[in-house]
Amino acid sequence: MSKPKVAFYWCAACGGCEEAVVDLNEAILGVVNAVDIVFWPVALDFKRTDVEAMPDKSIAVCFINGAIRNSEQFEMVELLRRKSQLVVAFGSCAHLGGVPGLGNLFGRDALTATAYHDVPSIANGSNVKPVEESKTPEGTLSLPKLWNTVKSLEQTIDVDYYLPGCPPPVKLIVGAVEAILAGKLPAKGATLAPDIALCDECSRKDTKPEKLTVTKFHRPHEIVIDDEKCLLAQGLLCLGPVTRKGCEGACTSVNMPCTGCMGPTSRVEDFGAKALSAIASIIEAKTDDEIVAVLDKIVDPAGTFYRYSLPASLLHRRREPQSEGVHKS
Amino acid sequence: MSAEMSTNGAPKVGVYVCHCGINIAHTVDVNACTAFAASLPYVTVAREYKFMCSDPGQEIIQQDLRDGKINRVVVASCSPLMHEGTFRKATAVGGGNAFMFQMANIREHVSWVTLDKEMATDKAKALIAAAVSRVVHHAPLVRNRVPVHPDVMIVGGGIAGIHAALTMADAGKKVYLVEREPTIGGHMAKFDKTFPTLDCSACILTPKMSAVRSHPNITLWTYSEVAEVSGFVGNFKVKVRRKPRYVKEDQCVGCLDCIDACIYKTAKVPDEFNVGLSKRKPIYVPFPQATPLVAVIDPETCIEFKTHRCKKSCAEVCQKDAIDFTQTEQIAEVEVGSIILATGFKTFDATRIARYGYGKYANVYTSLEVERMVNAAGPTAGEVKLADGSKPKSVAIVHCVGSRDAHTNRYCSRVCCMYSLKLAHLLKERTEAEVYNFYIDMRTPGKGYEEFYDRLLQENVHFVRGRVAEISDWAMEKQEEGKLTIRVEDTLVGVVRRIPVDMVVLSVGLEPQADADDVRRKFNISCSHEGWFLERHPKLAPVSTFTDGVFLAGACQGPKDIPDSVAQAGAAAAEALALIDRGYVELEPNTAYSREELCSSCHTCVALCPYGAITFDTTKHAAVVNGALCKGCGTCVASCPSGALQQNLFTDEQIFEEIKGVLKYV
Amino acid sequence: MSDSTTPQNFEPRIVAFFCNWCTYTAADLAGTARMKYAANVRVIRTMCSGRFDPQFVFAAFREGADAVLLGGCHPGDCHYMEGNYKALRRFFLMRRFLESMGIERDRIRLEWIAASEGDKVQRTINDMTAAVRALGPLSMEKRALLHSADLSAAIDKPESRPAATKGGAA
Amino acid sequence: MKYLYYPGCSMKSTGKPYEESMLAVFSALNQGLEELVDWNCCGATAYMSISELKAFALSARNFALAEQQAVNGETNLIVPCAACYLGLNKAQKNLEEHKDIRAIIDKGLASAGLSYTGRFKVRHPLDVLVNDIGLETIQKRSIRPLAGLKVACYYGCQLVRPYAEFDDAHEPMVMDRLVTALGGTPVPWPLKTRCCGGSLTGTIPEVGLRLSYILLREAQQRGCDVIATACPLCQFNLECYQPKVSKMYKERIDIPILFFSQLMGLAFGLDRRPLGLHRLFVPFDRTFPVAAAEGGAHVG
Amino acid sequence: MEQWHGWDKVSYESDLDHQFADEITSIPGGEKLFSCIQCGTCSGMCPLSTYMDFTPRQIVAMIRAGFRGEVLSSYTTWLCASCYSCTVACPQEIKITEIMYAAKRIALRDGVHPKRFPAQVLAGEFFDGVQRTGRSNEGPLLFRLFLKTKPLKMLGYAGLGLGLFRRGRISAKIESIKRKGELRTLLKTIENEHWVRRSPRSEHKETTK
Repeated sequence: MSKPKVAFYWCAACGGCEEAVVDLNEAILGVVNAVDIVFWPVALDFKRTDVEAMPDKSIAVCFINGAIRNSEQFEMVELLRRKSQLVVAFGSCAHLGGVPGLGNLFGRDALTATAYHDVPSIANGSNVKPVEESKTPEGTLSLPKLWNTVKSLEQTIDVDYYLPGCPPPVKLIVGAVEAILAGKLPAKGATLAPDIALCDECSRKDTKPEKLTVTKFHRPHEIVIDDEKCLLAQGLLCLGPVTRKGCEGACTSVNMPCTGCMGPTSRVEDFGAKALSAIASIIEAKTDDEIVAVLDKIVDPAGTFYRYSLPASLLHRRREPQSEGVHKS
Repeated sequence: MSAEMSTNGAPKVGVYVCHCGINIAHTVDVNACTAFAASLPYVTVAREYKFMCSDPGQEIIQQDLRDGKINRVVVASCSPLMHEGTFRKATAVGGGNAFMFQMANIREHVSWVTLDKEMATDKAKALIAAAVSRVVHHAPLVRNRVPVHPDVMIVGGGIAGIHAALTMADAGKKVYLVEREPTIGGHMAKFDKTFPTLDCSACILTPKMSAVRSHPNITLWTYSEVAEVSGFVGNFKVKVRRKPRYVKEDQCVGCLDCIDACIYKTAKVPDEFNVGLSKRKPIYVPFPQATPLVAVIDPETCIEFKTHRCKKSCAEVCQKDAIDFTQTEQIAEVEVGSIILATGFKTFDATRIARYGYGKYANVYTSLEVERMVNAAGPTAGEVKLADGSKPKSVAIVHCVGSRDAHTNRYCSRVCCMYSLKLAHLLKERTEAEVYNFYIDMRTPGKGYEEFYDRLLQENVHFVRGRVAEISDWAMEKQEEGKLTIRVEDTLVGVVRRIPVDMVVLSVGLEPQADADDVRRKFNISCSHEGWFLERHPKLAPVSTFTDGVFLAGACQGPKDIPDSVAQAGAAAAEALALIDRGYVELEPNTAYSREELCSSCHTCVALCPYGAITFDTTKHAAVVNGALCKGCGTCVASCPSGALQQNLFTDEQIFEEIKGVLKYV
Repeated sequence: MSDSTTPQNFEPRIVAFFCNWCTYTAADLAGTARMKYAANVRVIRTMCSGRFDPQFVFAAFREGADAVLLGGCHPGDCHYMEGNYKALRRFFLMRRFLESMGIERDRIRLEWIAASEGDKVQRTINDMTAAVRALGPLSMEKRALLHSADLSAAIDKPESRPAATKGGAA
Repeated sequence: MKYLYYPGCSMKSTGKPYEESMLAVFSALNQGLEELVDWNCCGATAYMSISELKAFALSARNFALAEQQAVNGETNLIVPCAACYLGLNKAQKNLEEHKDIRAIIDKGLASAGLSYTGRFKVRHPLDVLVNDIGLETIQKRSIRPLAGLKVACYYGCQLVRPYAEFDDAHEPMVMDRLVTALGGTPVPWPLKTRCCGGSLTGTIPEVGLRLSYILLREAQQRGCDVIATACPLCQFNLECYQPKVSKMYKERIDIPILFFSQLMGLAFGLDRRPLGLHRLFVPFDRTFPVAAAEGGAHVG
Repeated sequence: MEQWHGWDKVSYESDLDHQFADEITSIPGGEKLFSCIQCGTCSGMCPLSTYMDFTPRQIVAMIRAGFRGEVLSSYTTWLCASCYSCTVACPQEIKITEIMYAAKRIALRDGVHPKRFPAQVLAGEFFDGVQRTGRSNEGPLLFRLFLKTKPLKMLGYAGLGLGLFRRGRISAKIESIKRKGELRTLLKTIENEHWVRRSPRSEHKETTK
C-alpha cells in the first residue's frame, strides 16, 4: 500500500518553520521513509497546477506555516484545504498570526508607505508603490492583493490541529508526525503541545520566591542576569507564566525571557490580555504615579504582550477610523 | 463546563419576571421581557408575577422545580443585595441547588433610574439575557459552615455601648467593652437633665455604669483603643491597645488621696470632662462617679514625667501602692464572634462660624458648656454665670449651629431643637432671665416632644423663627451697649430685629468623631459622605453593616438622641445574640479554588492574597487555596496567567457568558 | 435600539463591571433614591474590582460594547483591602495597550464610587454616555470570528456591526 | 517687572490719593508696577444691573489686553479698587464656570481681534503686599513706625465677598496685620466688612449716609484716630459726607479716612504730597518720629 | 353710617407668573433658588434690609411663588448695595445678590421698576458713559445724575463738588480709551448673540436619555 501523502506550505512567515522541519536531522529520514511528500515548494519542485490536479482529500496531512495576508496565500490554503484530509497550522504565525500579525497595528496603507517610502534607507523619489496589475509591453503583470488585515490560518480555513512555537520545537513536531502516522490523534482542534505554562518545565522554577513581586522592570541588556534565578523575579519581563510549555525553556535557559511564542493554555482566551493582567498584578506600587512609573518601563505593550498573537486576539487588529473604512469600501 | 452541567442534567432555565407592584411594571414592559426570555436558549419556563418575593411568588418557582420543568432559576426583580437570599432559599426548597440561581436587577438598576419606557425595557431584556446565559454554566455548590465565637466586643462606652453590653451580658454572653476615655459614660454623663422628661441624667445613667463595672460577664477596658482587627464574622481577632494610666487598676480603691496629695496644690490643667470650664490636676478622676473610679496620671502635665524630680507625694500617700510610673502600653488580643460599634459623635466646633463670635466674646457658649454649667455636679455647681460672675438677665439660644448649612454640615443634627428647649427651660428655671430661641424649623418628632415644646411656649420663653445672622458687640442704641446683639430676621413677622442679650448659647450640631474614618477602616465598613458609619440598609438593616458580624449602635451611625441610641443598642445586641445563638455562619461559597494539576507554579497569585489564603505547596508543585481563609474577591483568579485558578460563582466562563448575554440580543 | 446610529440618536451600549460592596451598592442607592440617568450602561457584578480581567473588557468590545466602565471602592476602602489597587494597575497597563489599538480613552473608564455615592453613579454614567455617544460606535465586534465565507467583506473594510457603524462614519 | 496694574476709573479721579500713595509705596519697596495700556471700565456693579454679558465682555477685554502686554510672563493683575477687583474676579469666575458665556465672550473678543485664556490672576494690593512681599520686608522698611496710632481697619464688602480670595469673608485680618507691621495699633471692631453705603450715598442719601454714619460713629466711639480703607468708594463715602452726616444726626463726626497705602507711606517716611495727603477733606497731620532702634519698626 | 373699606387680600393663581422663577433660575448664579429654606439669614445679614419693602428672604419666596409684578416693582432690589453678605452666609449657597441683579435687569428691561429711586438712572447713565468712552467719568456722571434727579438739591452738593474739584479728585474732563472701535465691535457682537439659558428645573424635567 502507498505511503501517506504529506504537503508543506509557506505563507506569511520568516522561513524559520521550514528550517525547523530540516532541524529534525536524522529523524527526517524516518519521516521521509514513512511518508510521501507531494508538495513542498521550498524543497521540491512541484507547481500549483500539480496540486490542483490532485483529487480532493488525496493528501493525508498538510502542514501550513505562516499567517494569511494576501490573496495568493488565501487561494493556496483554500486549495490545500480541499485536497487534504488534515490541515495542521504549523508555527506561531499560522497558529495565532505570529510576528507578521503585528501588521494589524497599522493596516495596509501605512505598511506599504513605510516599506516603500518612509524608511530612510529607501530612495523612492517617484513614490512607486506595488499595484495589483501593471501593463507592460510584454503584457499585463499581476501581483497578489495585499490584505489590510493579517489573519491566522484558522481565520481563513478550517484547521484540524495546531503546532505552536516559533518555530515549533522539534520534539513536538516528531510527536505530532508519529501521532499522525500511528493514527493516535487527539480530538479535532487540539493544540499538539502540553496544556501547562512554561514555568512548569523551567530550569529556574524552584528559585521563585514564595511571593513573586516586581518593583522595577529591566530589559535584558540593562542588568547582569543571574543564570539560576527566576527571570521575572529579577525584573525581566518573562511571559513564561502565561505561555504553553513544550519548548523546554529554549530561551529562558539562555537568560532570555520568554516572549510567548507557544501561545496561551487552553484556559486562556486572549494571551496578551492575560499576560498583561498577570504582569500588572505583581508590581509593587499603589499610587497612580508609582504605578505609571513602573509600567512605563514596559515599552510598547502591544508588541510585548501580543508579539505572536494579535490576529488571534479578541480585538484582532487596530481599530481604523470609520472614515477610512468608508473610502476603502 | 459540560462536567458542571452534567451534574444537574441538561440546563432547563426558568425565568421569572417580577412587576414589584408597579415599581418595575410602570417603566419596564414586563410581558415583553417575559416573552423575550421565553425565546432564549435553554429557557423552558418564563413567567411574570406581581410580587415574586411573596410566598405565592416563590411557590411558583418551587412548583416548576418539583415538576422537573426547570433545573436553573433566573429571577428578574430587585437588587440581589435585597432578595438574592430569598430566592436562593426558594430554589433550594424547591429541590434545586441554591446556587443554580441568578438574579437580574431590573428595579434599582432599571425601572427606578430610567424615564424612557422603551429603553428601560431593552435594558431589562439585556440583563435578563445576561443572567440566563450565565446561569446555564452555574454549578451546584455547598455553603461552608464555620462556628461563631460566643464572645462579643463592644467599642465605645457611652450610653449605647453600655446598654448593648448589659443586654449581651445579661443574656450570658462574655462582653469586652472598650472605651478610649478613662471612664465610661460618654456624653450622657455630662448632661444635667434629659428631655423631654427632665429626669436627671446621672440618676438614670450611673446605676447602669456601675452595673457594667460589677457584671461578671463584662470585661471593661477603659483608656483603651482598638488597634487592629482581623478575621471575619464569627471569628474576629481584635488587638486592643491599653494606654498606661500609671495607676494600677486592680489596686486603686478610688479614695482619691493621691489627688489631694499631688504637689500641685491648685488644679492648673483644663478639665476635659468639663470642656475646659474648670481645671484639674495632673493626677485626676474625670468626675466623681467615673467608672472605673480609678485615678489617671496625665504624663503631659505631671512633673515626674517632665523632670523625673518630683517627690511623688501621690505615690507616698497611696496605701495600696497603686501608683506605678513604670506602666507601659499593653496590647491585649482577644477573639470574638461579633463586634458592636458604639463610638458616638463629637460636637461641632463653633469657632468655624466666625459671625457667632465664639472664642471672641466671653459670653458666647456652646450648648455642651452650658450643659456642664447647669449641672449641679458641674464646674459652677449648677449656677449659670457670665464671665464676670454675674447672672445673665437675657439669654439667646441659637439653633442649627453647624447644621443645615452647606458651609458646615448639610444635615439636621436632630437633637438640637429638643436639647435647646431643655436648656431654655433650665436657664429660665435657674436665672429667670429672658430666654430667646432662634430656630429655622422647630423639629420635635418623638414621644412627648411636641408636648414639651408646648410646655416651653407656656413658660414664656421667646421663640423667633429665623436663623441668627450675626452676634456682635456694637451698639446701635443705649440698651445695646455692653451687650451682645443678635441680628436676625423674624421671618414670621418679616422684620429684621436686633436683640441685645447678656449670654448666647450656640446649639452646636453633632459630627462624626474626628477619627471615624480610621475606625471604620479598621473594621472594614463604609461611611456616608458626612462620615457617619453606613448601615447595611437604611430601613431593613439599620444596625447591620456591609461587613457581617459588625453592628452599629448609637450616634456613630448618625445623630441620635438617648432613647433612639438605647433602642438601637438593644437592636444591635439582639442581632449579635441571634448570630451567636445560631452558633455558626454559612459562608458564601464564592471562594477561589486551584486546579492544582494545571498550575505551572509561577507564584503570581501567592503575593496577591491579602488574607494569606494562597500558599505554594512544594510537594504538589502547585498553589493551593485555603477555602476557610479565602473571602472570595477573585483577585488571584483575574491574575492567574494560565487559568488554573477559578472562583465559584464567578468563573471566567460564567463572566464571559454574562458578557455575551448582556450584549447579544439588545 | 442600536440601529439608529447618527451621532445624535446613536445609543451606545456600555458594559460596566461594578464591585459588590461599593459601586454596585451605590448604583442600588441611586435606584432607591430614584435618580434618573442614561439607560445605556449594563452592569455586571463582581465581588471586587480585583476580579477585573482585561480579557473581560476586550470580550465586551468584541461582543459589541461601545465602551466599558469599571467601578470599585475608593483607594483604602476596598472591602478586600487591596483588590482595587490590583485593578488600578491592570487598568493603567491595559489603557496603554488600547491606545495603540486606536481605541479612544473615553471608551474605558475606571471610577472609584463609594457605597454612599449614588449621585456619582448618576453623574459618571451620564457623562460617559454623552462622551461615547459623541465618539460614535466602536464596532470592534466579532472580527476575529470571521471565516472564509465573509472574507471578501472582511479583508478590506474594517468589519463592523451591521447598521451601527455607518452613522459613526459621518 | 512682576505685576501689571489695572487702575480702574475711580483711581483716576476721586481715588487719586489712593493711586498716588500706592504707586509711591510700591516703588519704595522697589516693586515697579506697569499700568495696563488702554484699559477700560471693569463693568462694575451698576453696569451689571443692565447687561451682565456686556459687563463680562468689558472685563474680558482687560484680561485680553493684559495677556497681550505680558511679554515677561506676568500673570498677576493688581487691582486696588474693590469694585473693579470684584468685577474682574466675577467675570473670570463666570467665564470659567459657564461654557455658554465663555463661548459668546470669545466670539466677541475674536471679532475685535482679541483673545482670552484666563491665565491672569486678579490680585488686590493688600494681598500682594502681605503674601508676596511679606510683612517682614514692610516692617523693615517702616523707619517711622506709626507708634500709638489707633487704626480702625475697614475692608468694606467687595474686597472679601463673595470670593474671599485671600482672607475671611467676615473676619479679614490682612490689613490689621499690615498696620501692626507698620507699628500702628489695629482696634478690634465688628464692622470691618459692613457696607459703607456704596453708590446709595449718591442715589438714596437718606439710606446710604446712614450706613456711613454707623461705621463712622462706631470707629469714633472705639477711640480710633483714623479709619484705614482699601477702596476708593469707601474712602469717598466715609470722608466726604462727614459734614452732612454730622448735620443729619446732630452728632460731631470728625475722623480722618486714609487709604492703607497712605499710612504705609507715612511709616516709610515718604513725603506727604506724593502720598496725596493734601487731597483729603478731613486733614491728617500727625507725623511720626524715626524709630530709635536701627531697622526701625517695632512690632505693636 | 360708616362703611367697611377692606380689600380682598387673596392672590389668585391667575395673578401669578410661574415662568418668572424659571427666568430667574436660568441666570448664572440663580440655579439654587429653589433650595431656599426661608431661614432669613440673608435678611439678617443684609445691612439694608431694614429699609426694604420686602426682605431678601421674602423676595426669594415671592419669586418662587410667581409674584412677578410685586418683585419687579419693589424697592428692595434697588436698595441692594451688592455687598454680598447674604450670598456668603446663605446656608443653601443661593447667590441672592445675583438674583437681585437679575430682578433689576428684568425690571429695567420691562420698564416696571419703581420710579422714585434714581438708582436705575445712575445705572443707565453709567451704562451710556461706558458705551461711549470705555470708562466711567465720575465727575460728569454725578453732575448729570443730579441734573436728572434732583436739580434743587444740587446746591446742597455744590460745596462737595467744588471741594473735590479743588483737591483734584474730580474733573469735568472726559477720560476715554484710545481703541474705542475695538470696544464697540466687541460689544456689538455680544449684543447680537441671542443668549438663552435654561433653568435647572426645566433641565430636570427631561433627564438625559
